[in-house]
Amino acid sequence: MVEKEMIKGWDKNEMAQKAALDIPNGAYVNLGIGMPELVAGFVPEGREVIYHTENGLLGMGPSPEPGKEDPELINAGKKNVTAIKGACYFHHADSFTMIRGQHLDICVLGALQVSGQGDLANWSTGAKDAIPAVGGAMDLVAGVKTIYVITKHITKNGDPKIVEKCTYPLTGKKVVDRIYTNYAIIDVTEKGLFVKEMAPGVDFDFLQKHTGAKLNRY
Amino acid sequence: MVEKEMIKGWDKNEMAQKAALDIPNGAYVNLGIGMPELVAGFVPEGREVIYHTENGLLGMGPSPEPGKEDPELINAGKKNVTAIKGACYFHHADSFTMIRGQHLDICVLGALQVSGQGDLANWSTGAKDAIPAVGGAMDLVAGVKTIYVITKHITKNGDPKIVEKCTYPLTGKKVVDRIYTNYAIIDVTEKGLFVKEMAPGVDFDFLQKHTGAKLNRY
Amino acid sequence: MINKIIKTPAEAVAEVFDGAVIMISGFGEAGSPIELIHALIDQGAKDLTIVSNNTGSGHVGLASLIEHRRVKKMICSFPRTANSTVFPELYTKGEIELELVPQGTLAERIRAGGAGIPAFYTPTSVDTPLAEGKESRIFNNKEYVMEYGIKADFSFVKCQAADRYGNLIYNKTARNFGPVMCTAATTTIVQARKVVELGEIDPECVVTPGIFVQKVVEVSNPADESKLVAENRRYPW
Amino acid sequence: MINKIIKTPAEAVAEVFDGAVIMISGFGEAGSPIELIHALIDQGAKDLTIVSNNTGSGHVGLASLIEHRRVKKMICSFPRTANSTVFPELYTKGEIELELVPQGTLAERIRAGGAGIPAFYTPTSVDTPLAEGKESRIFNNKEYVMEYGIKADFSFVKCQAADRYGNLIYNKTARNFGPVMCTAATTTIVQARKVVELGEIDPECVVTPGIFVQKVVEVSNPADESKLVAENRRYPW
Repeated sequence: MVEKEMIKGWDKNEMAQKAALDIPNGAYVNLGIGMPELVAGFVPEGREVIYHTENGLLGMGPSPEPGKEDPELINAGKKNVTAIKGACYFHHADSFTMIRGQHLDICVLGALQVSGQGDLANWSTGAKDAIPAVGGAMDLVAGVKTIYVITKHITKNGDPKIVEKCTYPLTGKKVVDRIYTNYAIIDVTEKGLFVKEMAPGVDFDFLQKHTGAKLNRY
Repeated sequence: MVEKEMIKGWDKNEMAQKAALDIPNGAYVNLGIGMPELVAGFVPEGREVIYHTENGLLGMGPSPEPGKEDPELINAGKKNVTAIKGACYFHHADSFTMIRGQHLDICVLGALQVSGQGDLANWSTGAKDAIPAVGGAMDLVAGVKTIYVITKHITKNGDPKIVEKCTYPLTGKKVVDRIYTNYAIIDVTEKGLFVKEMAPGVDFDFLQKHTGAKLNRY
Repeated sequence: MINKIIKTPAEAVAEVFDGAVIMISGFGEAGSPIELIHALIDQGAKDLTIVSNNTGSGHVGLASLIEHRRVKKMICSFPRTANSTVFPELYTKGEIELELVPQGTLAERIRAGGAGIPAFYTPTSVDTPLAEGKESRIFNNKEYVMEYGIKADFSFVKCQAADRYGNLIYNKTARNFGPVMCTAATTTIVQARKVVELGEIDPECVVTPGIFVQKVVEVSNPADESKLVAENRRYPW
Repeated sequence: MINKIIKTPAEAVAEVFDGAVIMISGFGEAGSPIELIHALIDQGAKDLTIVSNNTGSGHVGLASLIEHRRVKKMICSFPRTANSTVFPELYTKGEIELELVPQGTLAERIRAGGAGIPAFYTPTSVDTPLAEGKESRIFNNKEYVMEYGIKADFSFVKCQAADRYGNLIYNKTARNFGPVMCTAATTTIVQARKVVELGEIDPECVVTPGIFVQKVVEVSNPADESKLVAENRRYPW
């Protein structure tokens, strides 16, 4: 199977593009730190999507031009951003009213593990010497209407990130709706995981072999 | 005693003035509808007091000149008011954060009855055919640091309004700090009611006779 | 493109259904979306539960909606005011329900509903008849009452200016319950004195972010309720 | 006359006492009142409990306060960031306590503290290790965790402009925790880029009403924390 292990599937940009295609016009979207941030670059022309960052901005725009950074205009990852026309600023309690109150449509997050039931672990490996840090992850999965996960299908060690049961501490239980990996797009439903699309070169058996939970075909 | 019953004591303006003298510079104050509103007119020169109205204004000013009324600039009694320089507007949840969160220093309210322990009844006579209406009264007594009551000492029927135990439904229990009536200024303390000052022509025995709870001398 | 602007009040309220819970902004007439309420009277939805601080004045706006027997229940803090006769009459006859809520508790319950908070504790109303039958609990030697968040199917809100994203600013004390009500409804319908271009509202001064608003209709000259009441007008005209 | 303007950061923080609970605004460096924190380091108060979203970067600001061993406990949502080494080292050695709180729960607990709400229920953290040992309860078939309001002895907040009443406006995403922290402390101390005359701030645009602020000090050119960190500066200089 060594040669099969070498399958790369989609690259990061392709994964982000797949997720972006599923964001409809008019959606209010929160993108997690890291790979999820790429999604904003691939939303099809003609769709107007409004990005929320939990540190108090609705209508986040792209990175500023060099030299135009404002240290008081940043995103949740503490990177410099811009604000679009029609944006607004607000404080943290109002920002999490948007999140907890189920006003945001979609949140795209990274993952350490996702279970077959949609449980998500993405904030801690539970290692004893680690400094625990949670940020807004638990609020987002508890409050946003639809949770997309974007992640490599397997870890650097070749272990599946989609598992029967998360071994890392949970961020939330039964919260993930869809998973975008380099191998496939997988829906989390009441009846289990369903494969929506596979990357070029990936077949169902290969995908199941590298997935820790049972997969179903639509 | 008929002649004694005719004692008028202080008039409304004198009562309001007595209360106004007890409002220090820099206080944040909410004035109830009716007689309490008069208090603002008697705060001594040189003291800067900021008036809060629970419908969303801090820095309420006096009534507007005729013809300058704005139906969207009103107080809690739905009367036209003005806003001072340095005023600000906010929504109802923020307004009651100020109240419930114990940020206001003084509230001056009217009363139907006050008990010897400082219980206040001022929103309902409990009559079966009455339309109950509470407004912000219960929030104010539960949240504002100091509650002053300004009221006639006796009802039109000659009954005391300061009573051993309120017979009308309570607005709050043990909430009143001081009572300004036409006959006297009375402090409500842990040890009972203490007479701070009496109006001209009123003596202690007369006052006690017209008060339903035991009075004490300082 | 995102465009929340609707042409007429009638279109804006078209989807209101029988039995809906509707929050209506305003403190007295200040901030009351009278044109939306009149459009709702024309539209005909009934068995409504209305969450609003008062019950309206005279025979226009909320008072007229109640007079048309469309309201099953009022949730409010102060159901009688100088010129309110419609609600008191129906209430006395036992023909409309009332849930009386202290004003600050009403505001906080609406905010909680909008913020995904199902319940909270408050010192307001402890030891009073309005706490009867409610759970209470001691924190730090002080008693508090548990109150529930409120959500609505619709909020009807009046504001000063809005853009096509639904960002809102208000006018003076007409702000009152509008911002919290916008957060607590499935569908928030706003009447704005003025619809402005994106960017015309300073992003630092937006009071209601557009995410809380679904529909905006421009009503550039809203009726002055107190004048209508003084003239003893009745809706429909 | 009301005048909340204080001349220097040192005077503004003079009354902080050992064992105080202090809320410090900021999300990373945006909104962090670095000059107030440095004045507190000079002032010397210790055994502090700090409520802040992060734990500071490099060896300036909050990180320096921690490095000076003034902080007994941190209540925060994200105690490590790109350039934070001070907190992680002390935490690993067991020399500082940490109460980890989800970011939205942290914001809401502070708001509740300021609003007189002793406790509330939230869906955040249910079924996770952060809900362990906490009361939970079912409302409408969904589980929620009970969380307590937080109050502080002091809040240190950075803003854009302030007037002598203590009315505040903020700058962009530096607003973050400032407005809720102002409401939740006995004494709120603010550093403002600019002190302005009464009336210069539009009453419709005030973000923090002056009632929530006790002291204001003008710091017209606040330090740029990320530059100090890049230059590996340490406070005191």
